[in-house]
This record gives sequence, C-alpha cells and structure tokens, in this order.
Amino acid sequence: MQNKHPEKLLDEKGLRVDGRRLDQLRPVRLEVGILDKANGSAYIEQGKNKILAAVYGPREAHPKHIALPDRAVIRCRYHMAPFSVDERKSPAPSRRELELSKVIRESLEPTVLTDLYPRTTIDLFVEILQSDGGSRCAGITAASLALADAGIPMRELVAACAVGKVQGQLALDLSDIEDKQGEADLPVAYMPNSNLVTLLQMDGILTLPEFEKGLNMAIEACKTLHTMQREALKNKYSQIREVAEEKEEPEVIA
Amino acid sequence: MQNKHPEKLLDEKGLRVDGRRLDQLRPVRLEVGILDKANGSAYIEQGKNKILAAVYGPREAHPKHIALPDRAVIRCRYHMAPFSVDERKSPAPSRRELELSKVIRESLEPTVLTDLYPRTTIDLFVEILQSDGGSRCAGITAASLALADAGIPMRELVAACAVGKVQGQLALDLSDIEDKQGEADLPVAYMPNSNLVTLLQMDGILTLPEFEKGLNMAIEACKTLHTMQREALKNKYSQIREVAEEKEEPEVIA
Amino acid sequence: MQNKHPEKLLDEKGLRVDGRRLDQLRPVRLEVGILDKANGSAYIEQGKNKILAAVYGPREAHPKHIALPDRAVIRCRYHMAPFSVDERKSPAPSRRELELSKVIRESLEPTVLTDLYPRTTIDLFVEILQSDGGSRCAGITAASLALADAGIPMRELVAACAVGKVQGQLALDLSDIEDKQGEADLPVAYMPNSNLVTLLQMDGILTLPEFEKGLNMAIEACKTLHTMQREALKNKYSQIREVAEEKEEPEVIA
Amino acid sequence: MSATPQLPPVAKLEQKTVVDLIAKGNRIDERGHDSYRPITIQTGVIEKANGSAQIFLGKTRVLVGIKVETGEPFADTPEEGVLTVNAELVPLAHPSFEPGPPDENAIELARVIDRGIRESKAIDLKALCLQKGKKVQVVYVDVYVLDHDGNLIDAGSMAALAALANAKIGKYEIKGDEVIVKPDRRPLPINNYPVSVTFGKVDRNIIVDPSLEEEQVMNARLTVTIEKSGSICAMQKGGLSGFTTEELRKIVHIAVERAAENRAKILAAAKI
Amino acid sequence: MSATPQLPPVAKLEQKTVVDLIAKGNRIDERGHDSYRPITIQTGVIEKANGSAQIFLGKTRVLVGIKVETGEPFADTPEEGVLTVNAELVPLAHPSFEPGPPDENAIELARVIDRGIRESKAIDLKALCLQKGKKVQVVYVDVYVLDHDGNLIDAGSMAALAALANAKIGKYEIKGDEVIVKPDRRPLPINNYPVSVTFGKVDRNIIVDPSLEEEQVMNARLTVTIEKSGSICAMQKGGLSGFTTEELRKIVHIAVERAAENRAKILAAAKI
Amino acid sequence: MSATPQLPPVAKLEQKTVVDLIAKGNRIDERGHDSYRPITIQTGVIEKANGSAQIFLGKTRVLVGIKVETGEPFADTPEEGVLTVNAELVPLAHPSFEPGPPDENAIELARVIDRGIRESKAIDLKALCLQKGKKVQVVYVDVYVLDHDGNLIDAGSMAALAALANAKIGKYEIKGDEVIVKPDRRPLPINNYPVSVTFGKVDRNIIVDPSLEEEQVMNARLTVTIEKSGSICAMQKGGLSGFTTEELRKIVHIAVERAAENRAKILAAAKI
Repeated sequence: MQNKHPEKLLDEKGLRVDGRRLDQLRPVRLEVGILDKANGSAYIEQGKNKILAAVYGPREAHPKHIALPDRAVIRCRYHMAPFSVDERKSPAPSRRELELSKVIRESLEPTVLTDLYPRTTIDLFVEILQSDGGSRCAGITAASLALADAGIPMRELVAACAVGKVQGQLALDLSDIEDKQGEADLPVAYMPNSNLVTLLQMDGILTLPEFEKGLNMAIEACKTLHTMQREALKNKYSQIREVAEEKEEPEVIA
Repeated sequence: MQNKHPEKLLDEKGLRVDGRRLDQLRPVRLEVGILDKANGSAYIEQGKNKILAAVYGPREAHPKHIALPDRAVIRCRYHMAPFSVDERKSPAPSRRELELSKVIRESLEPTVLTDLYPRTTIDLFVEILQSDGGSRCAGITAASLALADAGIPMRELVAACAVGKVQGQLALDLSDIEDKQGEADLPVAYMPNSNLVTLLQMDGILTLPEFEKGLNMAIEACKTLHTMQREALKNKYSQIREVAEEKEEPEVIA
Repeated sequence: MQNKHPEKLLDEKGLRVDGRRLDQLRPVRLEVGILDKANGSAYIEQGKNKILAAVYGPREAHPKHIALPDRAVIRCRYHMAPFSVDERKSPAPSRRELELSKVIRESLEPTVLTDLYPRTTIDLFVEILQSDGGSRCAGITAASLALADAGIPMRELVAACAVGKVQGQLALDLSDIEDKQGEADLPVAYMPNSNLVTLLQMDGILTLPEFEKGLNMAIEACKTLHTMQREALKNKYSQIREVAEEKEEPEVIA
Repeated sequence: MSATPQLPPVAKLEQKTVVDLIAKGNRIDERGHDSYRPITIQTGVIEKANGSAQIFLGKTRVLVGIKVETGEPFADTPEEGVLTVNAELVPLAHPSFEPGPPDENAIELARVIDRGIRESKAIDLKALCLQKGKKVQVVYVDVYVLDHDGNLIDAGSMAALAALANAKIGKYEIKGDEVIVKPDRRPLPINNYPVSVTFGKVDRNIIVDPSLEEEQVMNARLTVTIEKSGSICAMQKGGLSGFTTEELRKIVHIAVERAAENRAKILAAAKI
Repeated sequence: MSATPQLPPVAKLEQKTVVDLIAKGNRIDERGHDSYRPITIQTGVIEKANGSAQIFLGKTRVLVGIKVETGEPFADTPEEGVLTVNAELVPLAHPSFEPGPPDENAIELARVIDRGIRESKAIDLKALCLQKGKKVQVVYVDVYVLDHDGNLIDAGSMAALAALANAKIGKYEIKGDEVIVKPDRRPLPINNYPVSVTFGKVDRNIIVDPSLEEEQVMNARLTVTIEKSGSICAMQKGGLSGFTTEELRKIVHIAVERAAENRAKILAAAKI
Repeated sequence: MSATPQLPPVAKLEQKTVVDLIAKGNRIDERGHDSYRPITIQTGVIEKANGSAQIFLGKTRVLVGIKVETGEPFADTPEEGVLTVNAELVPLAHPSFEPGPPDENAIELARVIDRGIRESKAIDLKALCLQKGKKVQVVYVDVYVLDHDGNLIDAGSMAALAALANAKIGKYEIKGDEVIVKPDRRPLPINNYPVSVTFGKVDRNIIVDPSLEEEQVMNARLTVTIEKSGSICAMQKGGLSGFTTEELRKIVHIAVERAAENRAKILAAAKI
C-alpha cells in the first residue's frame, strides 16, 4: 500500500471516486460457458476487470507421477495478459502471479469433491484480460462458475470480494486507483452455506475492530455475488438450478 | 528487408557485386560423410556459408513419450555458431532459429519414409559455422545429403535455394550483402521428381508475376543443386548411385 | 590470480596477515550430526568459513532413469548463500558453482562403496554460509563427515586443504585476502590410507619444484585434518571409532 | 529441437468424413473450398491498451492488445521505432496448450504476423522516433489466443491489423534528456493493411481457412499475405508435405481475392 | 501452475495420534494449543553480512542474512530505498526440498515475510535514498531455511526481524555522480517490529505454531502479522480448507498476545 | 546437481581389450603411453571471426572462433579487457550430446581452457583497455566441439591458442564518448602460449591424450597446463578415482615435454 498521492478518494457526501457508497460493489457481469474448447468456462466483468476462467478436466494426469491415488489434483494458473495493466507486463509469470495461483487454488479446492476423481487432474486457468483492482477475487468468482460449468461436483459455489481502507474508512471492492492509494486491502473468499473463509490475505494496517468489520462487509458482498453466480448458472442451465435448490446444505452442483 | 544503404548492387552490365549474373548460383562445394561419430553427415560451402549437417538415428526415442506408434519422429535443430555472424551471437537459440528449425524439418520430412521406423527418432542437426545469406537453404541441401549418408530410406533428395529482388530485379541465391539491402527474399526447397515445394517462405514485396518468375528461377536452381547432391553422393558411394539411377520415381536412397 | 594490491602479506618475521606461519592451518572447528532432517550432516568453521554439509540417501532414484544398475549415483551441489560473500551473490548457480559441484563429487566418490547400493542416489549438499577462501576444500572435509554420519560405508574419510603462493612463498590454507592477492592456489583432497589425491586443481604459476613442495604441504595438512575428522566422529559415535581403529586399511566406516 | 507433432487421436471415421466431404467439393461445415468461416471483429475491447481487437473466426477467438511504450531503437535503425509481435497460445484455448514460454507454434505464429506487418511497412516506424539513436516508441503487439478452432495465423493477423488501426498513442515532446508525454492522443500512423490468407491441402484439394478438424487431416499449409496494392508481402509453408508449382500458382490468385474481402471487413470494424 | 501438494506418506497410525492428542487439548510435544515451541535466536552469526540472525524454533532452523547495496529506486518511489525479500528452501533442510529456482512455497514464504515488513513500514525506506530517482540503498533479506520442522513463516519472519535489527550499514556521501562509502557504520533505520503468528486448523481445533507433523494433518493454515501497536499488518491463509468467521475472530486475538511475547524475545536477542 | 555420469554400454570384451593393451605397454591405436594422436591445425577457417582455428586430434575435431567486441570492464579491473571462454558440446559431435545450455562437462571444459589462458597472462588484457572503467575490448573464445573422440580439453585448448594467435583486431580511437573503429587491423596482443596436457589413469597405468574408448575405461583424468617457461599454470583432476603422489610427480614432468612439442606445432600452424 503506497500513499504517495493523497488525492481525495471520498467526497463530502462520503461517496467514492466512481460515485459508489463505501459498502457498494462495482457493476458485475457474469457469463457462463462462453468458450468452445474448454470443459467449463466463465467470464466476469467487475468494474473494468475483464477476466476469463476455464477448466479442463477431470483428465488423465500428465505426467503421471503428479497423480494422487485418492483424489484429483487441482492445478491453477492465474495469469495476466501483457496488455491488462498500465505498463506492459512480460508474459512470463511473476512472483506475484505464482503466489496468487496458489491462494486461488486453495480458495477453490475446499469446494470440489476431488475424491470422486482419483488419479486425474482438474486444470483451472484464470486469465486477466484487463485488471482494475481486485482481480484475484473476481477471478475466484469466475473460476468457481467455470468449475460448475465443467460439471465438476462441488459442495457449493465460492465467491470472493475485497474490502479496503481509504482515508481511514473501510470500503468495499476497491478499484485500481483506490487500491494503489488505499491504506489496506483484505481479499476474502467465502462459502456461504458452509460458513468457510477459503481465501484470506491482508496488506496494510487494520485494527482488530476494523478487521472484524471489514470481514463482515466482505462476507456480505460474497453472499450477494453468490446469488449472482447462481443466477448466471440458472440462465445457462435451468435444470441444474432446480436440482441445486432442492438440496441446500451442502449445495452440490452437477 | 531494409533498404537503408542504397549502394549499387548491380553494375551497368547487370552483373552483381560478386560478378555473378542474376540467375547464377554462388560456388557450391558439397562433401558427404565427413564426421566420425554421426550416423550421417554432410558439409556445404555456398559462397561464404560454411555449414555442417549431421544425422543421428533412427534411434530409440528418449524420452519415450515423444515416440509415435506408426512412424519415426524427426527432430531438427538449426543453430548458428556464435562466431558465424558479424556480431557475436549468443549460443542460446533465438526465435529465428526456433522458427527455422521447424520449417527445415517440414522441408525434409516429406522426403523421409518415416513409417519404416515407428517408435524411433531421427535427429537432424544443422550447424551454421559461417553465415552468408541463404543459410537455411544451404542447410537443407546439406541435411538431405546427411540423411542419405545415414542410410535412411528417402523418396528423393531435396535441394533448396532462395531468389531475391535487388534493385527491382529478381536475382538467384542472394549473398549476405544483397539479402540485407534487397527488397525481397523467397527461399524454396524442392523435390524435383515429385514436383513438390516443401519449403516456401517470403519476405519483402513481390507482385504475382514476380512471384511466379522467382519461383521458377528457384526451382531451376534446386534442380542444379539436386544434380550436385547426387554427384557428391556418387563420389562417396558409387554403388548407391547405381541403385538410385535404376528407379527414378520415387528415387529411394539406401 | 590477480596481483593488483601488492600489500604486504608477510611481515619481517615471515608471519602472515593473521599471524600464522607459512605452514599453519587456520583454526578449525568440526561438528557432526547437527541437522535434524538430513540422514547425515556436518558443520565446519575454518577461519571465517562457515559451511554446512548434509547427506540424503541412499534413497530411491528420482527420476528413475538416472539410476545405475550396479552402483549408487552420487549427486552433489556446492552452493553459496547470497550473504556468504562481500557482494551479494544471486542464489542461481554460477558456472563456478557448477564446476565445483563436479570436482567435489569426484573428490568424494572414490571413498564411497557405491556398489553396495545399486539403483539409489546419495545426495550431498554443501552450503557455504560464509566464504573465506578455501571453501571447496573445507566443504569436502565437512561433506566426508556428513557421509560418515549418514552411515554410508566408506573406504576412509577424505580431507582437503589448499596451498597457495604469497610474495613468492608457498603458504598453507590461504584466507580470502591472501587468495585474492596471491600468486597461485593449489587445492588438494587426499585419502591418507590409500595415498590417493582425489581433488587437484591449480590456478596461477608454480614451477615444478614449487608444485612438489606445495603438494607435500597440502598432504600433510590433509593428514592433520583427517585426525580432526576422526576426533569429531569419535565425539559423536564412540563405538564407531573403535571399529574403525581395528581395521586400518581400508578404513571402513559404518 | 523442432519435432514431428503428436496429433490428438481423432477417430478415424471422423477423419474420413472430413476428407471425403472435401474430396466431393464440400466441407464439414458446408462451406465451399474457397470460403472463410463467418468473421466478427470488435475493436477497443481493452480500454487500458493503446489499441485492441477481438476476432471470432468461426469458433476461433483471438484477442490482440497493442501497448506503445518508450524504449531504445535498434543500433542499425536509429531513426525508427520498434515493432515487437508476441503470441501466446493461452492454455484456456485448447486442451493441448500448456503454460510456459512460447513453443515453436507460438513463435511461428508471431513471426508470420510480424512479417506481414513489417514487410508491408504497415506501421510508419520512422514517425515513432523521438530522439535519433536514443529514444523511440516501441509497439508491442500481443496476440492472445483464447479459443482455438483452427487457422490461428489468419485470425491473429486480422485481429492484429484491426488492433493497430484502433490504436491511439500519446504525443511526446523531448526536453533535454527527458520525454514529456502529452495528454493528446493521435492514431498510430498506419500506411498499409496486410491480410494473410491461409490454405490447407487435403489429399490433392486446396481449401481456404481450415478449421481445426481440417487442420488435423491436412498434409500441408500455406499462408500468403497480401498488402493493399495486391502484392505478396509474406509467405509461410508448414506441414509434413508440399505443394506443386501448379497449386502455388492457383493459391496466390485466390489469396489476392480473399485478402481484399477480409481487408474490407477489418477496415469496417476499425471504422477506417 | 500451482498444484495440490503431494504429502509424504505418513503412517496413518502416527497421523491419528497427532490428531487425537490435539482433540484432547494436548499435543504430540505436550504443548498447549496456544503455545510456541522453544525459541532461540542468535544475531550477528554471519560477519560478512550487514546483519544476520539464526533462529531455532523447536527443531526448525532458519538463517537470515541482510545485505545492503547501492542500486536504483523504482520509478514510482524515486525517494525510497528498495526492500527485496528472497527465501530459499535449501535442500539440506528436508528430503522434499530440491535444488532449483524458488517454488511456490518459497515464493509465498518470501512474500508473506516481505508483506509484514513492508506494510508495517518496519524499515525507514526514505532514509535509504542517496540521490533522488538515481541512487538508493537496496536491502536484501535472504531467508535461508536450514532445517524444516514446520512453521517456516514464523521462524523466517522472526529471524528476518532480528537480522534487520542487527544490521549496520555504511555512511554514504554523494560527490557528483559517484557514491563515496564511508567506513562509519550506523544501524539500519527500523521503525516497527512486525511479528507473524501462524495457526493451524486440525479438525475443528486451532493450534499455534504447528510443527511439521502437525502441518501434515492440518486442514488449513492462517498467518496473522501484528505490528508494534497491536494492529494487523499482514494475513495469509493457506491449505485445502477454510476458517469460520468465529475461528477468525478468536485467532486474531490470540495473534496479538503471542506476537507481543515473541517480539520481546526478538528485541532481547537483538539487544534493543 | 553434479551426478555420477551414465557411461554408454560398451561391450565388456571391447573394454577388456583396451585395458589389456595398455597393461602391456601398448594402446588400441598402437601409440606409446606417452604419445599424442596425430595433430592437424588449420587457422583462419572462419573469415567472419577475428581469429579461428580448427584442430583434428586423431578423430576429435574442434573449431574455435574468436570475436572481439567493445564492452564494459569488470568493476575490479577497470583498466583491463575482458576474456570470456565458452564451450559448446555441439550435438552433431556425439550421440550423447544434447541441445541446451552448457552442462557441467561443457562448463568444466570452458573453465579449464580459460584458466590456462588467464593464469599464464596469455592475452595482454591491459592493451585492450579503451577508456578506463568504461570501455574495453571483450575477447570471446567460443570452443565448438564438432566430433568427439576423446580428450576435448587438449584439443580445445590447442585450438583456442591457435585461434588467439591467428586473431586480428581493429584499431580504436576514443573521441569524447564514442568509439571510432579504424579499418587497420593488428594482431591480438599475445604474451604467453599455455598448452594443456591431459593424462588418463587406466588401472595403474598413466597414458597421455586418451581417446574416447580409453576415456570410457579410465579411472581418473588429470590435465596439466604448462606455460612457455615450463611452469604449471593450471591443473584439473577429473574422474571417479585419484592419483598417488608418485604418479603426480611423474605426470608433471611428462607434461612439460609434451607441452613443448605441441606448442611448436601450434606456433607453426599460426605462423608465429
């Protein structure tokens, strides 16, 4: 968190640079099943984030020695297109991308019934076509939909959203400019039915009360996003929606 | 094709910097079977190009998973020695070398009876010891001889030559200086008996009539080189020559 | 060997910068079995050198194709910590580290009864935590102890020490400053019972008589270090000492 | 090392259908031999890029982003900007694409697209020089394959051209040793519109714009890139067989026709 | 690609013992759920480094060396020194560690340690600027894992903090374009003391400072880094499950307590 | 990691013949223990290089090209040119050589050749300084192994020396900040002629210049490099066994003799 450009991120009415309230999500657009070759895919726009997620698998592990005898191996790559950020990014994976690939995988694995597909891999690709702050969270939201679209049995969908701090105030779903000038960033992924936080990172400074409040804000946003996810799936597969509504806990998709 | 040094590449008589006519090849020297360890090898000098080609195989595929069940895998590396060009070249393969390795392989594969050696690899190494324009073509001419020298059954030899454009005129077998200042480069590999063009690339600008004329010039040169190739093999293996002359179409060597 | 700073490395009494005589080792401290996870380990301080050596194995070769049917494969890595030298060193292996990994392996392999463990690997890691001249030799002395600590059957321990030339005089066990300003460096590893020199390298200029004298000085130092090695093992495993003393030639440990 | 590719195990029967249809003058998707699949081009889809375009060529989908940054010229062209084309076979586009540095197919794709742009002098590189021998503008063309259903060269080069035509760059001033970027934006200076047309040879038949199913049965591939005045500015043969001279003469004439049609679509999409 | 890790085949019975003991409020090494293993910290162990510290956290052993060199600032922070944290899982520390560039575990370790130092502004980076936009001091923090018996994040971040507190840097003067290094040495300017506390979740129990045996049976991991005034300055969740909100509320309070205790040990070891 | 090499499966009987002949004072190619295979050296074979030489040592064939370019000196030797030796085990030279970055054998080969040249001060590096601390000439010695029939170190170092003696460099003038290259050419300044002599130990016998068949049965290898006045300037032991002190004393004396003979051949080839 750098704080070099103390521009005004909140106006006198407490509204943000893009006119949002502190607890307001950016506009979100979700699409499911938009790629031809992938077994499952989804697209998310959240603010100016434009992100594709695709799933291949379960498929035979290659090379074989990476297979596990009792469950599927999940592999995940978070990757930014060279043109997705202000200054062109080399396509070679950065340390940041390698770390995010790991935490995104660990945010999604708790949802997948991996023991149904021993000796296979499920490969998950999250491509950031345009990045605008909060891309790891939006990527998780899309990736969970791509897993569902691939027909992979899941406990429930996971949604993710960050809370940040701007001018001393907690604010939901920071945009790029808020993120760069903000004082904290708290990305959270959440499974509402299981009440499990599966991604949790933090940058910046938060007091304990701020953390608790911020966590609650993030979780509420995840619940909203979770509804949107189910809506997006419903638009794609109306029959799957009905099955999902019958059994609520756990919510098994596919 | 850059055109920054508009030096005179043709004199008043239409002769080129090195005194050649527009349709004249540079001096060519071919030697077959000059390396001790390789299964087959050949050496070509064409102008100041000095190129070694060597073949290892058919040999057991390693690692095994690259093998194909119904044919040999051909692997090819075009590589320039660090001292082969004006400015020292790093020995790590450049993107250009990677592309040329592919098109050279694809120019030679049509000649090899790969289905006779399933589950093996045939490895082909083209080392440019000195480069003087047209090294990919000279490399193909040598590599085809190295395959024959290795006793690998082939439909026929393939020869290659480029045609370029200097001062608006089509010219055969450009040297380095002509290539750098020329207006187009059209490398061609050709199997005369099968009438198949197996390498075709183009840089620069050619009208359709220029292309057709240039293609014909290149093919005539390939036929000349093809004769030289057979001569070089004859010098090495007189008995193989006789077999080759009996069956003309296809010309199976070894 | 550079000779740019002709500072005085010897005083009027023939004593060196750190007060040593020409034939005197730096203070040496040896410890055996100091790591928890490694199968064998040792630590050496020699001057300001601080070096850890660890052994894993014999263990199943991975990947399998590196295994040998009639003996264990020994693998060795000499590696310097980024903070071990004056200017921070990148953790990626340098060409020097790759060469030293090879010669250290070749100095230790003659001591190991590798034919007892076919199809396995014995992995040897030498980590230079602080470097002060002569780290390859001190690393060998420690690595040999780590092999013994791992219970790997050996012909005998190998010790190593370098001789250098400062101001025209042969000097034992050069420190960093002597090494950088010295005129020659002759690192030697020696198996006293077998009378075998298993590491021998040379930088600088030595006449034949200087080489013979220097070799003798190094070998005498190796004998002294060999006694210290056995002492260090004795402190760790008193019972093993007794077995080793019974059979002198070859000295089989473990 | 370049190695004979391992083709996916496509059912023999399926392969035979593809080949037989072509032999009868038809194709699996009912096109004629000389026809392209439907082409849709969207420009300006990535606001953070200087220019961008997404193409759908049938089910093949390629996104190209253009970034223009300040850098150094090459020593042998001190008064010219720099063009860099990079292609990524993004793993979400096909089960056979794996993460990692570009393989020979990605490199060939990038270099063939590069060749068309460079040899036709599509970008006025001299107009991108800021300070002779020291500072120039570098144009990065990143070709991002998102769904692979065949003929990536044509899809990539058409999207690249549309993205270049869509690109806006800053205005620069040099003050002493520093480059001042001004907020005004002007179009990237484009002089030519090279369009590649790719052919496949299936047995002895030549088809245009092969789909992935067709690529898996074809013997050889040829790309011909045509610049605006109808001359050839780049060619690239691929695949395990070759072309006869008669086939080549026929191909280049078809290429000129198809290139003109596709160029019109690209210019329309880029509103030029 | 990040892949589900392959855990070593630990005997089922042994695993059960570890889990059962924790379920009973006990642990395999007889600690309480909220207790750390014994901590020993030595500073100044590498004389050639600007600062260094070695920690023994139970049988886990980590050495950190600090090197301070002259370099260039980042373009967006022209008046600040540079902090670089690198972690090596040295192969002598565990049979599963292999030579090669840092894998995702090493990168995560380095980045979590980095985040604690950076976000708490532990190092006064502005005091490390020598010449605005041109020359600054670069602080390299190399985390060297020598024996891995679990909880590398806490061991590494405590050793890093002790090494930073131990570090001495040269005095510099700028004359024209040259940097003159003076022989005087001053402490590296440290403003804050972030301490990470790592939790494991075994079934529904939360334990502090998991050992390697415990790591192999735990479902999820959470690191909370607390700066000197008791606020959180970094968090990182790992592992194949998650935490409930109740668990998280409990965890952050324990983290504040444990961090204060461990900070005192570090400061004592660094004689601050 | 350096690993015990996998030797090719040579027929036991063939191996026994090689060993037995040596035991009887003979060798498979009928040489004496102390004799080299025939040596042929050609210089100036690569016109585009500043210097070049090709050696045939029996069936071993190595080509060395020298390139001299302008670059920066090392910080600790601001008044000296730079020497860089690189060796490539080109895959066409032996079935076991694979494409890729230099392996430990290639690195050892390059470093031993480098050591002989550097330690004997064969190149007058001070004469290659153009502008103290800023611009110097960089001498690249690229050792290219074309056919591997054993003893690459001696073949490579003899070819390197012949190529250096063959090299011509430009005349340079410094005007302000620019380097002006003049068309005149002068020889690279050479002060010493280091020649390496490599020994193999087969059972208890010491042989000179081992061929590939002999390398596959020998226990250990020793290279001794002798400079023009007869002193040792580099040594390198290799292989899985060692040498007794008596063997070493004998070896260095033979090395001095053979080096003098081979030096004469190199100088004759380079016309010096």
